Amino acid sequence: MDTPDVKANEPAARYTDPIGKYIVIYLCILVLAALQFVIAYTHVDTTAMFARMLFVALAEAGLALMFFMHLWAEKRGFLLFVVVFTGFVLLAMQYGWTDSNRMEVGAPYSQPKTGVVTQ
Amino acid sequence: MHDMSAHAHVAHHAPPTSFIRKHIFSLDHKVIGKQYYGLALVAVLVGMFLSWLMRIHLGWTNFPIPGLHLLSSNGAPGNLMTPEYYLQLMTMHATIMVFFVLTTAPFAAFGNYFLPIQVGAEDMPFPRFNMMSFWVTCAAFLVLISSFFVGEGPTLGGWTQYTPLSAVGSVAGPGEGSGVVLWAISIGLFCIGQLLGALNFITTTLDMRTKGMSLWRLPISTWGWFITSIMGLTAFAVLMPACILLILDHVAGTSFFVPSNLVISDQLQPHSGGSTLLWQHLFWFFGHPEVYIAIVPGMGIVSHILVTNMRRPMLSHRTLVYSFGALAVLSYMVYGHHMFVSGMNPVSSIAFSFPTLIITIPSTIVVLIWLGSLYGSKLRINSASLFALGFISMFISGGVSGFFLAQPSIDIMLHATYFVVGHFHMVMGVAAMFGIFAGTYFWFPKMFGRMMNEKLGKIHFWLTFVGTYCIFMPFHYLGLAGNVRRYQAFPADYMQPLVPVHKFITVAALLTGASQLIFLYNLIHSRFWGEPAPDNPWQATSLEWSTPSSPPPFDNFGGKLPEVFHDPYQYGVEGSSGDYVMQTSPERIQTVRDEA
Amino acid sequence: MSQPGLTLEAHVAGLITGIPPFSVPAKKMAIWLFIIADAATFAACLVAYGFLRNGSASWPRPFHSITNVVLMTFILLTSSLTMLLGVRAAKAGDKSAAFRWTMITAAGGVIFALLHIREWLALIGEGMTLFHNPWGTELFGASFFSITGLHLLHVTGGVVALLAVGIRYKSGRYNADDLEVTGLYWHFVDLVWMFVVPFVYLLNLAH
Amino acid sequence: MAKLFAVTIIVIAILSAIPILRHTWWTAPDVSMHGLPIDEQMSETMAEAGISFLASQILLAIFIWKFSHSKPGEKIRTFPGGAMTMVLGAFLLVGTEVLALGAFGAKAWATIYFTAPTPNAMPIQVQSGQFAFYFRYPGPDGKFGPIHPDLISEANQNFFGLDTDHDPDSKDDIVTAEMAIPLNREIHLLMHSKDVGHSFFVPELRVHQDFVPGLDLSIHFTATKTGKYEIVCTQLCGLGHYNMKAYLSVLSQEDFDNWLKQQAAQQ
Ligand code: HEA
Ligand code: HEA
Ligand code: CUA
Ligand SMILES: [Cu+2]
Repeated sequence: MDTPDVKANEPAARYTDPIGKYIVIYLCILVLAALQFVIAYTHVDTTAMFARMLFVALAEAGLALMFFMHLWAEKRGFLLFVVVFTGFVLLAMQYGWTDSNRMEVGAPYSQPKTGVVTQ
Repeated sequence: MHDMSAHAHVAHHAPPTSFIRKHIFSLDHKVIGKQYYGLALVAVLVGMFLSWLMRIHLGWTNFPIPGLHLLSSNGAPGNLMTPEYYLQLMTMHATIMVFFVLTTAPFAAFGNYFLPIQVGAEDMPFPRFNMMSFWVTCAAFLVLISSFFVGEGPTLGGWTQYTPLSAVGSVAGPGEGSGVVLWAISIGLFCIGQLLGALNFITTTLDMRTKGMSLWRLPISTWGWFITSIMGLTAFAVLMPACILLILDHVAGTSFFVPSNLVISDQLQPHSGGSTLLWQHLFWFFGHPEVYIAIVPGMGIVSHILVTNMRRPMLSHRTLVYSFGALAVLSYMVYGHHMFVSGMNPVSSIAFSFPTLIITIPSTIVVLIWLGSLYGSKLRINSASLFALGFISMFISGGVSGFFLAQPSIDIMLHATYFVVGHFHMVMGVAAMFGIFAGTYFWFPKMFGRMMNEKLGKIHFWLTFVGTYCIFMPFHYLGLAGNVRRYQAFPADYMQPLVPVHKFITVAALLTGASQLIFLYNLIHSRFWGEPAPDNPWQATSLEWSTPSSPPPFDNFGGKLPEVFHDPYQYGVEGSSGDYVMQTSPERIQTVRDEA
Repeated sequence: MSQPGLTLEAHVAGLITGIPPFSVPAKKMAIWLFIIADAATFAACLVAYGFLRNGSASWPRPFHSITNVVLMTFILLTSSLTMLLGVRAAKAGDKSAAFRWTMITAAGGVIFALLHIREWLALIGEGMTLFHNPWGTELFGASFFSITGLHLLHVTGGVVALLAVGIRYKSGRYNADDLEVTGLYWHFVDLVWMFVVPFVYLLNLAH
Repeated sequence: MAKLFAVTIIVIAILSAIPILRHTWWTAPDVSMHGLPIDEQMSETMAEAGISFLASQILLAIFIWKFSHSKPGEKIRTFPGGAMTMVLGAFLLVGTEVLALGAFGAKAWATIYFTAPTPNAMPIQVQSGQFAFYFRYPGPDGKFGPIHPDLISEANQNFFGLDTDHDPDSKDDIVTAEMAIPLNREIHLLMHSKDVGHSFFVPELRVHQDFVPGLDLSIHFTATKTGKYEIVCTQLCGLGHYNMKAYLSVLSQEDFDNWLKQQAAQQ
């Protein structure tokens, strides 16, 4: 019998895009990176700044992932696997934040302070 | 049959000639699998030995164990174990068992040996990574063991190493010095080793399958290893930085996990700003997937063995695989169930409790599929199938006790008691171990070319099955009565009446432990003097039984990769070779299909 | 299953072959898996940092100038582009161009690392160590050095990989696919930096 | 062999259940106001899990018994309904079972942890350290003096790091090594650890809460029966972990007042 379908084994991402496309993406990423620096100089509170920066960083990373790393050109199944799996794991890591908030305010169910003072 | 050159672009290496390449730094997945098995065997003997010492101490606290001072003159002056030495042994017992036995044997050892063969590959795509994976794991084991001999001995913080106890150093008492650092280095190395292994397992399963081997034609054991390696990929990747931060806290004076204003041994500690809950979140984010990493390969192995011995396909192969997948997904969402009363936000407890309860559904499906497949089967009883059936029984017992712990309201009474110890020994210390035993009796002929002694195997099974129930069932009762774990003695008034139960458990543990020597004898004796094994002693269908010899030749299939024509478990059909048709047989048959 | 044989097995096994479901060859698959694991590692570090920063009463904001980090970011992002051009050339069979671009990328990595080390030394000169700094909350130094250190380690590893693979590619031992795989890793290092810059530097900018 | 195995499984399952049914070893009787839902939750779970446990073990045994002795020519058979039965069974039976219990359990948990103590709850502070608990009562002024970590010293017997010379609130604070509480009075327990993690576990009171270094936690409970109980530490805290315990006396109001006076006199 003949060998397995060799074509099917070949990667979908073929790196044949025109250089111009890469440069456009590169410029987009540069602009987004610059945007982060701009956000850093706006006067908003840390939480809002964090949220904006996260948003921009995700956009940047998305561009890099899809076009620099050619995920967009891979099979959709692979794209979904990488994005959904990684996203899920990273999301599952976020369970702890409420405990971080409690580091300062103490437990949500303890009203009176016990009187520990920090020198 | 098609030519191997189809796969020539990956991992084609010639058989080694030198002794070192053949047996030590071997690139052959089969040798590496055996090396992992050997490592697990050494580790389990150490771990079991430690558990004997612990048990003797718990039953008869003032009984001097002859010769114990030779092991550690500080830890056991006059052969009497000190409280800290008990905890040190306990920590080492757990670490060795969880990491170096339960992750290595069912996953790395059997997986390495059989996953490439079951998918019909010559080897893994990255044999060098594979070799490194083993040697890094081996180094991790040596680092861990070395802590017995360095400084004040191994760490006493338990396998969970809760901070700040584990992060502040020797001020917190003996067993918190170099032992912790060695522990963290060892576990960090272990993570690297398993990451390398996981890369190989996943790529082998996805890219190295032979012609005709679609994903749904993979045996369930392969699915078990595959899903486990996906879990391992991210779980170990989180534990490793956590260990590095712990080491920094310990030696570099940082305070990631140590809060401000601690007064230990009347000294105000220099640390500030860290969080102990952060360590718990990071550890359990790894820790819970880890326990499924320990059980899913066992489930796969047991399914594989059961099918062969039931002489019929599973009720539904696919449902089993989907359930494994569901376990893997859910295992990332439940980790906080270890922290219900640990000071975690009590709202999170509810958020973690429901996924934990839901995880019983896929587990139940797995158990019911096994039971339903038994119905109407033509069950063969041999050592392997006995252990596989024992696995089911043990998994039910241990799983049901997990169902109590999953509810925070009940966990108030059961957390940190022997109920938890009973729970996890049932699922992990026994069920998963039974997976290893079943795998050993089943695959030994293929791995070593000789049959194991069935009679000894059955004696071993009976003693172990009854013995482990005698050890671990009473743990649940102790827990209900409020017996706290990680105690080297039970001075509390209400625990005193429970000591006789501990004595009973100790006797059972020693007897059960002793009966493992039968297994050891069987293993060694059969290795050299067992009856020569035929190529397919169990009349099984999957690819590992179609290799041209036992053990398989260097390239597994003797120069010709097999071609696969059937679903993995074509039992109960009229084939030319009897009631089964091998995956490689080009015979036309009416496929035995599952429905769901 | 009910009775054996609901369907007649299609005998032509070619209908179902062992084609990789993602059509991603082994090496590329392996690097992607490594990237996923590494993403979890970095995420764990960043989450730990955020957890502690969020839980601290005050957090130092000692960075006055962004010149250095802008420069570093620009160099790293640009090195991603040169990497891409290298891989593209390799895929098109232009060996010497591929080699040249790869070396340029490696040079970008070296410059990045040198700038980074210079910055570290400056901070250490200001009195910042792993467990102490002149601005208060001690965890600042610990988290800064551990996160940027981990990243620097990746850059260093990347440079070594680029040099090794590049040279072997030139000598013909490695092919374009190997270069592509190295490139994927390099882009990932770049991608991580996109998160390190805002969270570790920009959020701690003095106002 | 198979029959013997089947019988063994059944015998083990039944033997395992007997101590549970006979309560040979069982949770200590509840003496708390909030414990009832916990105990109900426990017995519900025990009943449902017990039935599941026995049913699945016995089913396993029966199948092993029946299907291990097939004759050579016999055909294999399929469970009625195939895998669908199993999946549906798991989802419907176990699914509803766990979700129902989960909902009730969540409610029980919420009544304990999501409620604030009543304003007239009596505040008591507990500090855990290697390897002892210390308790502090605010004294007549009803106020706890501040804690100075740098003053904490076992050697000087200043367990809480109080500065009685400078802090007026600290002067009348009563520090004890045993805990006593009045009957039927809500207690607001303020918990902190001075060194590593510990835990506060009183089985009879259905109270179990870890001390988290660096985090002030509090719990509240009411005892409904006089008696002497034990507080044990359940979080691994070092070599003395096994021996870290204290007594908790639940006294009538009168006895409690006397006890507190006595303790105050000893300060
Ligand atoms: C192989 C390892 C393994 C496995 C598979 C499991 C499986 C489960 N575990 Fe376990 N667990 C551990 C290893 C494991 N665990 C370890 C090591 C610890 C302690 C760590 C430490 O603190 O040191 C622990 C601790 C632990 C805790 C924390 C206890 C505490 O510290 O207070 C909890 C709480 O929810 C829990 C729950 C569960 C649940 C719900 C399952 C479920 O997946 C079980 C599902 C299975 C079944 C339910 C059985 C089959 C089903 C039926 C027969 C049908 C009918 C049954 C019912 C309706 C109940 N486990
Ligand atoms: C896989 C995990 C595993 C295994 C197998 C065991 C096996 C045993 N354990 Fe272990 N144990 C743990 C994991 C395990 N344990 C963990 C995680 C803890 C928690 C520690 C902590 O609190 O931090 C613990 C704690 C623990 C305690 C509680 C300590 C305390 O809280 O104070 C006790 C007490 O009796 C105990 C006893 C035993 C006994 C008697 C055995 C055995 O001796 C039972 C008899 C042996 C067997 C049934 C099989 C042995 C297998 C083979 C001989 C061959 C296998 C083949 C190959 C690997 C190739 N263990
Ligand atoms: Cu305090 Cu254990
Ligand atoms: Cu868990």
